[in-house]
Amino acid sequence: MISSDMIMELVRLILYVVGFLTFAALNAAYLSLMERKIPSWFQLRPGPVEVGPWGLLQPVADGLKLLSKQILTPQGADLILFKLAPVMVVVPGILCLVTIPFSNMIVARNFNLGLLMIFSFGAVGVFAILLAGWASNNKYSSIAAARVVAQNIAYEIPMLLVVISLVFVTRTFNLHTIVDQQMGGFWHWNVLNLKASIMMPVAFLIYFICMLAETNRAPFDMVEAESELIAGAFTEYSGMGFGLFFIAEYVNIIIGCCVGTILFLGGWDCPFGMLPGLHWFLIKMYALCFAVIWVRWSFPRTQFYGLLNLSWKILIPFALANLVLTAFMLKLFHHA
Amino acid sequence: MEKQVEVPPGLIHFAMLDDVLNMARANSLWPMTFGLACCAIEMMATGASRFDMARFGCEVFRPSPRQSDLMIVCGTISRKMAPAVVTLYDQMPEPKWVLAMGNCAISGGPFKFPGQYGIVEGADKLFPVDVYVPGCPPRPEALIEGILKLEEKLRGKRCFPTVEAQ
Amino acid sequence: MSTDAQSVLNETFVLNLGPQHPATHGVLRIKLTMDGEYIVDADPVIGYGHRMHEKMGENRSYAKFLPNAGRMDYVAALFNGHGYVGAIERLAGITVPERAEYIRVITSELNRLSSHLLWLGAFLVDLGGFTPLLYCFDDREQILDLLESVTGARLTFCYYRFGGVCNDIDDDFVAGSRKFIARLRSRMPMYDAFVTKNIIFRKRAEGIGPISAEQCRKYGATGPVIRGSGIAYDVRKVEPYSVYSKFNFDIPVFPECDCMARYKVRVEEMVQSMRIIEQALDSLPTGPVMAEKVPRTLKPAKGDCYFNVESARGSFGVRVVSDGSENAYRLKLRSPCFSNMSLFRECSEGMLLPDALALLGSLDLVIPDIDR
Amino acid sequence: MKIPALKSKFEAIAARGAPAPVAGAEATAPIPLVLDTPHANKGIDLDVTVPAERVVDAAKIMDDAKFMIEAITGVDWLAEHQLEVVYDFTHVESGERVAIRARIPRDKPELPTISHIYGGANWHERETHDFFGIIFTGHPQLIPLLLPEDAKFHPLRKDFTA
Repeated sequence: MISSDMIMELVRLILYVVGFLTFAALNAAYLSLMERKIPSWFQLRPGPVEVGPWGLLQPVADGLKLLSKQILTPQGADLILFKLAPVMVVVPGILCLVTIPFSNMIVARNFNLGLLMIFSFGAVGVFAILLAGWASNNKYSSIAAARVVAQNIAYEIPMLLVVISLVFVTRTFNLHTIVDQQMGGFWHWNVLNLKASIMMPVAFLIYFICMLAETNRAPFDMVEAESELIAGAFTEYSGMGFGLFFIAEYVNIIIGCCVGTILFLGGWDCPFGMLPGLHWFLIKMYALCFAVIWVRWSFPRTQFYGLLNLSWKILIPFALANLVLTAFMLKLFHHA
Repeated sequence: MEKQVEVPPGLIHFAMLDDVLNMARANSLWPMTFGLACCAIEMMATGASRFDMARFGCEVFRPSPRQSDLMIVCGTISRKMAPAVVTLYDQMPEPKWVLAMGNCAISGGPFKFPGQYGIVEGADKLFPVDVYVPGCPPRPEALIEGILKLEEKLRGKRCFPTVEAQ
Repeated sequence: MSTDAQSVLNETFVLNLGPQHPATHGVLRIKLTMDGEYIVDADPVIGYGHRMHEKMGENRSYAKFLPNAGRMDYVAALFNGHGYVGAIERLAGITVPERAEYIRVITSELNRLSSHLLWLGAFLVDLGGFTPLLYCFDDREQILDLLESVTGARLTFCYYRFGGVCNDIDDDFVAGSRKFIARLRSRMPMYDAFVTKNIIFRKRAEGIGPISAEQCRKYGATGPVIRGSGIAYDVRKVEPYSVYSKFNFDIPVFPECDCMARYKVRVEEMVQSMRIIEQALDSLPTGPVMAEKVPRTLKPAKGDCYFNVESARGSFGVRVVSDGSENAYRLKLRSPCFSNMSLFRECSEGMLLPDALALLGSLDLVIPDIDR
Repeated sequence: MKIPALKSKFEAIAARGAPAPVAGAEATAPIPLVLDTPHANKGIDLDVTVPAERVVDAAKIMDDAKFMIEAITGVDWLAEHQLEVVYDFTHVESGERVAIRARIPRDKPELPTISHIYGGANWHERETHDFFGIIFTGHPQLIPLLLPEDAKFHPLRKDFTA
């Protein structure tokens, strides 16, 4: 009994899958180019310019080269886990994209629990890096694997606390609804929703810091601490195995920035209440991505204990305070 | 270390695909972060603002040999270091290239004398070398020219103009 | 790490850091015995860059060894040249014309600036910040342009000769040096704002890697390491060589003994170097730059002597033993990095790996200088 | 400033220990030999020659006077069939330099270590061992430092051929 609805649904599904894969791959490729171009502007140099016009073919060349590289498996590595880890790190990242509303119309699946789904899939990536580090049979990778678990657990907590306090305000996990609530200009956005909690800007800052840490970006790049652990958990990966980690890193950044845009910056809403749409969403998201890259090239790496101290001694107390304050203010002023 | 796996030659060759792949490889030579001696400083200078290797897409210095395509042997290889250098070469995945930077990596340079006990007289005593860049140390321009020569070797033709000496 | 915590986790493993590792600046290898991320024992294994300089000093004539001097500590090559020619001049009793000494001081101090700039960038790379390196290299290239115009080399300078220098400096060089100093002066506040005041940098450098004054004495650590531990030992002041006694400059000393103190010493030294260069340029005498009657083949009389210069990394010493022939009988090169590095094992005990790498970076090591 | 006081201390070493007769060596200078040397010509202020077994005492004198260890090196006197070990010390405040020399026969190149007094001597002694094959008795880790781990040769000996 194949109804036309089911066929339409199938077509829609395939279109979205193809679309998301393209989106993820293109973003990873061109963010990696931006990762090389943007710092080159900070650093008084031209950056990649010779490969294609303005260096635009650079990611293509890199991708093709990585695809055609030999894939080495180190002796003593856990074969199955070693090969599984790069896949495991990319798949949840792309799955998260399913529930993100890019505009009023463009959303693959409008779940009621979209926010929860993103955070639960986001947690899987950590295990993939843990597996990669452990399966590589390399001491540097093992240290990096141990670090990534400690780091992600430490930063998951303040991040979720911030998100919970936000959910208090929005009263839904549905990302589409969350954006809808913020429509009508930047003063309606959650980041400036001082009526709900006067600590909202702080909450956004905590979210941004946690996002940097969760995506293992500098100054919290303990996993790939280049001057300490060679290439961290990815030391033994060659060719596209490494390429997948590379893609996953940028996909995770994209998701982090998407969620930040949706939760705090009003999604596809225009700051001045005109012409809402996909373009505003992308502008906000890429602005956040730019900030991520900016931070990376401006700061040295923190120490590991500094990182944990920041989470447990500063971010978690602030996030908790924010949670309590939000709950209190909601009860007091909004009779929730 | 692990045995080097011989990469079997393809049964069928696609000329077009090979061209494209070689073009991609030539434009994405990721060198290994690997400094042996004096020349390493000039290698750093080549990556820095004035000369900027990044223009040609080869500034991605990978600290792990597994992710690098190009080994720039920049400096003297001592006999104590030689096994480690060979290991690093073996750890790099195919296809890989070696650029011998400076006289020491070419022939032992100023440290070669009768009765020497400490150095390997040239990187090509240990593994095949694709491009030799002479100098002690070579200027950054020379290293960039060496990388362009390697691109030329990969693609079979040169896509950047040569500058005639004045 | 406290002792009871160590007894609970009494499981150590050996981590081989190097010889190819991004933090070791070359071919240093450290055999680390680790307890988690804490270092129980760090045994540096050196010699991967051993290039037989001392053997070469014995089997070639004095003049033929000159290029070697620039290839030991190649980041600060002129100091090695200065130390070497100074020792031979002392042995053979050659007096150097005053203009040549002034030129030596100017070029040496420019070299010190370039070396410290390189260190500043490399130290930040060790701590995970890449961008400052590019700014430091930008400034460093200006110095290299100046030095290239007189020495003909960018890195491994071989400029000093027995009895003077091989090229006289011209007005362009003098003007260029003044212009460069003005430029670097204007950029120092930028480095201060972006590096010294950076909170992450401060957290990573302050209180990290303590080296006591007593340890410095027992291990012979010199240069910014000993001055970062509160001892004002600088060969330029304590036993002035060349014409350093004619200039007015301070020896920066910081008593905190940590990485931050060593960082501050080097930054302050850059300021002092600029002062010295300006004074030397102002009072540059005229005259020849090469002593007359220096024989083509030197044959110093039997005997030995010792000569020290303050290199960018510490006290660089040369002990020459002559048997009256045209080759040195024995040429001992005392490199500052060797002594500074030997401290590492004692100091890194119980440190975290990233902190130990910060300590390693703050020692400013040039590996072929250690291995010679 | 401290040099006269040091001089008498070094002379006291000789009073306590008679010079060891060196078999097969040519006539050597009386030990210890304490020489004032002009700093401007020699680069050192005091040139001391002590018997090989007294280097530890000499190092203690240097340590008490708060001198810093600068370097340890060897010289191969092939014609005299002897090896000389030179210890360089510097005072960090006054800049005075003292060189302590000890001569040992080439057949039995043994000398007590001073690495328990000066930690930095550890590496210098290992280097001297590498280059000259001088055995520092009591040294905690006398394995090749600059040469490969399995090196059996001593390149700076005058009769070395690769």
